[in-house]
Amino acid sequence: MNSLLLIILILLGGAILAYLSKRISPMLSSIVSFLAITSAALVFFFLANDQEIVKISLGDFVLEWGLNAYSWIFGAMVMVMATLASLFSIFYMKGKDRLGYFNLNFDLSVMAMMGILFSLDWVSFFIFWEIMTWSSFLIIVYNGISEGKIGIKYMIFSAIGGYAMLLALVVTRSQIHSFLITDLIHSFAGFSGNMQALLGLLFLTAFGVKSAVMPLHVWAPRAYADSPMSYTAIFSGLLSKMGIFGFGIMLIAVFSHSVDGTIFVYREVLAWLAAITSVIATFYAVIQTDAKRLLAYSSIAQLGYIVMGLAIGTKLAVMAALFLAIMHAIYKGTLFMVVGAVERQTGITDMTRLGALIRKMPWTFFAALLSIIALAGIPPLGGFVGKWMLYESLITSDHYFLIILAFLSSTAAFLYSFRFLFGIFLGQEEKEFENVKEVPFTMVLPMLIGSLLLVVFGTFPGLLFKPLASAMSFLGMGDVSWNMSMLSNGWGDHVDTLDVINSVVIIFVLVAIFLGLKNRKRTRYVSTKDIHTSGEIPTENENLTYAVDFYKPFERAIAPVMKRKMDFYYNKFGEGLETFFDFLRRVYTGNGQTYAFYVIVFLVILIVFSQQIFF
Amino acid sequence: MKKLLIILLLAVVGYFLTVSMSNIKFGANRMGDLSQPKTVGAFYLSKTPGELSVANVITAIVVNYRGFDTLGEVSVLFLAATGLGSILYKKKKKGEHIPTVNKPSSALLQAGSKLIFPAILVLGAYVFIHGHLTPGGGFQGGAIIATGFLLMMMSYKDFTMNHSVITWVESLAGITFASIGLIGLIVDHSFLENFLPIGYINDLISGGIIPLIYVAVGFKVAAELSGVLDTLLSIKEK
Amino acid sequence: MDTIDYYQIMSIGVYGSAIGLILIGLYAVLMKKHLTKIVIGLSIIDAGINLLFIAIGYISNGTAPIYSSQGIDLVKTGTPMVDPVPQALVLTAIVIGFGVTAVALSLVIRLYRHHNTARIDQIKSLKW
Amino acid sequence: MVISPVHYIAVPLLAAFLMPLLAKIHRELTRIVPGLVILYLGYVSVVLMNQVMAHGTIVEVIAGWNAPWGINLVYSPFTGFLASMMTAMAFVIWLYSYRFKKVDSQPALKYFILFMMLVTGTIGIVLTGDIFNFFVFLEITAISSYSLTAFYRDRDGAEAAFKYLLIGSFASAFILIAILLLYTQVGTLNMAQIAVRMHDVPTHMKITILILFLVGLGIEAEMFPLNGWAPDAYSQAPSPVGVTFAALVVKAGVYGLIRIIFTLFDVHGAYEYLIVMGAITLVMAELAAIRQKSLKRMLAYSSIGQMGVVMIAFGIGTNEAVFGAIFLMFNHAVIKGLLFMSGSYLVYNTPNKEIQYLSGYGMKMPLISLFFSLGALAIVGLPPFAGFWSKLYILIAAADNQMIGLIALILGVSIVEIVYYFRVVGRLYFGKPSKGSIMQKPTYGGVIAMSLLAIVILVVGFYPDVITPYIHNAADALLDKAQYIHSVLPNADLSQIQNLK
Amino acid sequence: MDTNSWISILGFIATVVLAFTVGVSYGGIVRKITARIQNRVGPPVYQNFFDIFKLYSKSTAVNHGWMQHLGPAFAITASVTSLMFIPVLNGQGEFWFANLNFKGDLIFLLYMMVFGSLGMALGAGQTGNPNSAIGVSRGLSQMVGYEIPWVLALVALMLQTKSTSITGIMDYQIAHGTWMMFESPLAFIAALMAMLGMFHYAPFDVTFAPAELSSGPASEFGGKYLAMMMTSGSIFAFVKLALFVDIFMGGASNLIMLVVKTFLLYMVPVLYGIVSPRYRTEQSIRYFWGWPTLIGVLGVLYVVFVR
Repeated sequence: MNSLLLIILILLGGAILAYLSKRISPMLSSIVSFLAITSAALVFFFLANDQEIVKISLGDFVLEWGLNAYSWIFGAMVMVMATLASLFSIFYMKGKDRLGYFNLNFDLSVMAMMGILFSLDWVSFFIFWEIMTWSSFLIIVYNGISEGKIGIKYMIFSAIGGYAMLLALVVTRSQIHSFLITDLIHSFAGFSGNMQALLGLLFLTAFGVKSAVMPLHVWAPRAYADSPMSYTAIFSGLLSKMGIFGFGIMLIAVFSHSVDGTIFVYREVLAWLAAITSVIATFYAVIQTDAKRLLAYSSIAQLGYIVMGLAIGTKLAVMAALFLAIMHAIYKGTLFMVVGAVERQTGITDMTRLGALIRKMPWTFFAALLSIIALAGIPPLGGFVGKWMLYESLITSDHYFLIILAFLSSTAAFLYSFRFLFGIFLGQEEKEFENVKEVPFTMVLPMLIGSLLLVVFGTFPGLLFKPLASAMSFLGMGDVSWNMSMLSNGWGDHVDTLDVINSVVIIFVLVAIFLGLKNRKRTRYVSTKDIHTSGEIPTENENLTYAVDFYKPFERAIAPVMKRKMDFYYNKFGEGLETFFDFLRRVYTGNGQTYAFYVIVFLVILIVFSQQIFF
Repeated sequence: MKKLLIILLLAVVGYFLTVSMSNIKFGANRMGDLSQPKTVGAFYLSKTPGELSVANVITAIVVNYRGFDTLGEVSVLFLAATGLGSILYKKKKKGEHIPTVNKPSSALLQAGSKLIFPAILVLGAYVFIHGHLTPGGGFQGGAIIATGFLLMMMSYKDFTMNHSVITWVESLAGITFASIGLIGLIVDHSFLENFLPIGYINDLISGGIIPLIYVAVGFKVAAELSGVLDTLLSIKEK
Repeated sequence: MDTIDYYQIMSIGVYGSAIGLILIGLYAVLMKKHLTKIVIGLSIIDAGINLLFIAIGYISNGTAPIYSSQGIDLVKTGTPMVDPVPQALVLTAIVIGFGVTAVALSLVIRLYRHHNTARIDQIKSLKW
Repeated sequence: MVISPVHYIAVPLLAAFLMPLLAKIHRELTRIVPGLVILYLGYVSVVLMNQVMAHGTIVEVIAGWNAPWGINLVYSPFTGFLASMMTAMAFVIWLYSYRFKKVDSQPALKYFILFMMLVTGTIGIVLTGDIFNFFVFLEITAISSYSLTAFYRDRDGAEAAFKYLLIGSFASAFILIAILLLYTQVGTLNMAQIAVRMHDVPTHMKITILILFLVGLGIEAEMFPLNGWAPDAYSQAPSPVGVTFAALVVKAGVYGLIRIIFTLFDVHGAYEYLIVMGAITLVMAELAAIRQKSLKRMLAYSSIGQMGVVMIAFGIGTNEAVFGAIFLMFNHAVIKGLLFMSGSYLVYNTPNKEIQYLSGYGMKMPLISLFFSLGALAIVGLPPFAGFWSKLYILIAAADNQMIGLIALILGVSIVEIVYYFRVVGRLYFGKPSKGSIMQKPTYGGVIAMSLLAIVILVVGFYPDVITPYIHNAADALLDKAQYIHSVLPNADLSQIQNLK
Repeated sequence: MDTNSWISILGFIATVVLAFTVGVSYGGIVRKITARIQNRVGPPVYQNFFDIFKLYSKSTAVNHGWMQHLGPAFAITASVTSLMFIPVLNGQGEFWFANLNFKGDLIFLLYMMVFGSLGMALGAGQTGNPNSAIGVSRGLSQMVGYEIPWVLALVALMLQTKSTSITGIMDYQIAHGTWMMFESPLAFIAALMAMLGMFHYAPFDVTFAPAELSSGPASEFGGKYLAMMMTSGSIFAFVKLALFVDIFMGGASNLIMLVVKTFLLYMVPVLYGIVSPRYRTEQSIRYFWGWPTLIGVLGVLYVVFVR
């Protein structure tokens, strides 16, 4: 049997089985879901190859699925992270209602993502795209937070994106009479300027929604934050990458065949939008008090970098973007799992109330620490590699002001990175969390695997460069040179990650040895109340926690930028529309005679204009 | 203001209808040559005597050529009666009788009604039995019979229609119509097709199934109209 | 030529009254507030249309389309018969009109029961 | 007895006349007999569809008079498809309405008679090849609809029915005048014959007649601004009747409209008229729907909106577009049926059938909520459900005709649609049901009916090829005017027939 | 291990010692100068060495967990690693202080320097002292402020020299026989203004603000931890100065030049600080996003359009 079809069927079957097995035991449902994803992953890694083509004839359309270097890299990312997330999910979701419903949609989302990656034609692409949309919608409303408004917002924006894509693809078909993605790639350059502009705009809108680019991002923060965390791990980590996947196809493969002015403008505008997105989102992340929201905004910011890289479109930039995309999937997945673990153990994710969990959940903290280091882009972990390449590509391609925005955003990212670690794991102990324990092993394991991957890819980025290079040459960027641990830019500057990691590790080990030698005598492990307070002994109830308005000064400094959220304008717009609709529907007055009157009026209009309408 | 607007609108509609009708010359012969009929009217006029032996062409059209319409028409009546019954349905207590009129009518009317009622029934029956020969037919006859019942209902405070009988009559009449049609389908492969000898024109027994159907229609119409009147009249004023 | 004038006058009379009936009916439906009057208006429209139907079937000097004796030869008699089809159609239309009127009246009764009024502009609990 | 299209009409009529007598034998028979009759019609559909697919259009002559002299029924791939679809939907609705609400035997008898006649009427509209017969069936449909709308004898039902009747009477008046004028011009009532002779009719008369038809049938097809009655009737009629309206009655109206435009007339501008009016209908209906508080009313507006899309697609008039339109008609029947059925159970006991009381019903009524969600996903055209394919076909057809603005309009309105459907779906799946909300346990018939529809949605969604061959033939049959005329009138002169699309 | 390796390791140790010595001495000199200006006698210049060695010799009694240990370790690791990647003296022949400098990339260095701050911040965070948290919050916020003009200045340099590595920029200066501070003066001014923030002297000393926060992040550290923090601070000071000298002032060809240039440079924030009051955090952020940023932008535009 064809392994691609097998993967989709395993996931689909897993979804249905998970739904049904809930009747036997809720736990079983989660386990079934995990097993389905794991076996799909095994099939993907050991059986799937790019020789396989699935052709399904549906209606008048032929759906074609296949695997290529570009989709393989995304597929590998999806399969690994989805496996981790579903493993995490088993205990995270234990004891919650409607697990069948949850696991059904979880598996369907994963299936849809794999489907998107396998699609060689736009119809199957769109089908899976929309399956992904509604299955994720159903999970967003699963938690039932905020009266469904966020679900609707998500759905509206997804619909805008989805329908933009639908419009684009039917227009494409009317031009080239084919739904194959490769056909679009080859014939795009031959389209008229207006057609290029239209299609470009539509496709970019479509993918922009999922990757939360500036004016289309408002659904994302709450949607990420309000879903169950085991799902957000793939929602933020992977679903958004489908937008990136699409951007990759569009910006690299399709647009590169066109040197038209509009497309160039699109690229620049998109890059700027992405940069602004990342700055604003970072600012919002900084002022959040809820860990989930913080990570949600952070995701938007990170996606901004990735889109920026793709929009710039030089080899280095694309490589950086794709590398960052993978890194983001890993560390953001891990971080959302961390928040999930904290939420499961303490019941809250409010950073103003949490504190000092490092003492209770050291492994979780360890995973969080590594992921945060990667997120902040600090060497030597994986995040740095991506960021470095991105900055180098920006500067070598003369985007000197974009680099400032990128730097601003990534510097401000240190603020929330610290806030996240500090708010949850460090700081003062809180009484209500005295009895918190570390999460079970099956939850720790995926987080640790995630952080391990970050270390590995930070040291040997070449492990990823290799498939990325072949993916990029598949997309038509020609040969891309890469090195196992050497980063280099177009001006001939290098960073050797192996050197970096060597020196960091050696120095760190030396310092640690020194510390250990120095510290032979056992020190007393004291509570966080036992601190320097200028001679005063704090009482039990004294509040020593500095958590509320953590970055107040910063907030004050950036206040002019934060005055109005984009949300505000959308809400106003929505209200205006609804008022208008309300006004319009008053034509249905409820009086039967009025309706009769309309009929006569309509008749008279037709009579009067009959010569104009019919001939 | 609204009145003016509506009058204006209606003026446009009226003008429109007038202009349309002005193209259709009143009294002009649009049927064309009867010997080589091009229009249905001409066809019916020329074929009826020979092929159906029915004197009244309209009856031939209503019952045979366009018998399907008539079946629908009968159903419409049936539906109207049923719908009326369902809309005005009220659970009756056993033995309860709602009088049609509050005051008993005068003795003269009562006596006169009694006298004239059988005559009306006979007239109605005559009209639908001779539907294929003379003007009139099932619908007209049925309507006449229903007026007889209306007269009785208005004259006598405690005149009641037997609902069971009405049901039986209308059902059987309807079934007859439909069955005759289906027999035609079975015998001659065409619904409502004549399968009886057509006889001679202007005989009472002629035209094959046409008189049969018209009698059934007559009964049905009579029963349904009476039923409708009964339902409408038996509503208690608030 | 007298005959032609006669038919023109007739056409104005017959068509005019039919169209007039339709318009009167429409006016009643659109302007009258009482439900029963509206139903009457609908009936008047029907009547107008039926009249129009009969009118278009008429042929100058035509007789009723009923054969009076056996074996009549149409061509020989010289007196044309009017078009029978519109008459047959009118028969159907009348019956249908009756059915609609009956249902309408029953609805009027229902509405009056529930709303205690028969003014159409006061019966609009369903709107928008 | 040879199976023939006339069974669609004759058998239910016979059964309807029989039912008052059967009711005297056993009360349950009044409920069972319609089901059996419709089941039989289903059998007829299967047999006839196979014949049609193999040998082409069947023309059934009534009373032995060949066209154009007598009335005939035309069972083409198109009409046959619609009739079969209506039969199937009628069966499902029968299952659903079987003991839907506890009513006395007498109203139950009347309900089922009216329901069966409604089905007969709509199928008759589709099958008949005679314009006046078309009118008669339209009236059968109309009168049974009026009666059924007011079936619960409550205040709002009667109001809705009266509005429906008022506007419906206008429709029949206009259509009647149109038929009258048409008869004076062509001297025949047979549609094929009319189509042949239409060429000789003066243009201004053509337009006059067309306008009257368009207004009259526009009312039945729920075209804005002629559709004031529709939301009221949909929402106040008993739920199975609401389903019937959406699945059968409005389809018949649209059928009439397109039969007039596609086959009878050869007037320029009619297709564009369809597109424009369809677009206006779509926009107005969907905009009205988004603010509805009552679930059934929302569904009603949504239904109107979908009919707008159908009209647009027919107006585009190419083979793909017509294919998409017929597909959408089918999908709409199935999906809106499911939505009405499940929606009715959801709001069964809520005050004013309002959406806001539905919080948390997903937990209390999991199956019904699942059905509703499935319907919602399908109706807005999300893959992999049935609604997606029809939407895709229509959009492709529009794109092939360079109607990008139109596509944008349809999609933009679809977003509105998504908003109000997902509002409900979202509400179903969160929160807790308020205290005192009583869940109505669905009947077995209802569950079976909804399951059948859900299965159809899934099957067509995953494998549209089960239905597309029929729809392809249907589209071809509708567009091929000459073929239609030829099958009815084998000797007709086809040289003057204009095919505008 | 061959000889070269041993030499590199010796060179590495020598660099660390040099950086440490210079950094700590400058600290002492600053204390002395401050005292003089404030009309005090002040501690001896070598006081800081004493302090550090004394602190190293102390043992610790209490701890708040392993992050507190790791914090200073991170800091030292970061500072020493950064030092490794900086060309202390220009010219490739000087193997004593060469280390890994040919791989020293500006962007990498920017991030490496943050690593130290973050480690310290985390260590401070675990102690649970609110003063530390406040200090960290302020420090990080302020960093967002001064990074902008600083990066703008660097971007101007990179664009002009078409290189992102420090050696590349130095080679450019040698090849053109000029200093970057004259080549793109606007960038230099912007960088200089940013540097005021980097050294955390007044008016940008809210982070440690001894009187307010009991020296902020460091308040819970004592003994060797404090010593390590001071060590890393000193090395960082040297790293920043050396970097500045390398990219703006043509580097130093020998140790004397190095000391002179760095000292002169160091005096800028010191002297500016001594006469300044303390800015609030948002004030300093606004300050950095005001004139320095504008000058930086002009500097970039100057490079792009004029050069």
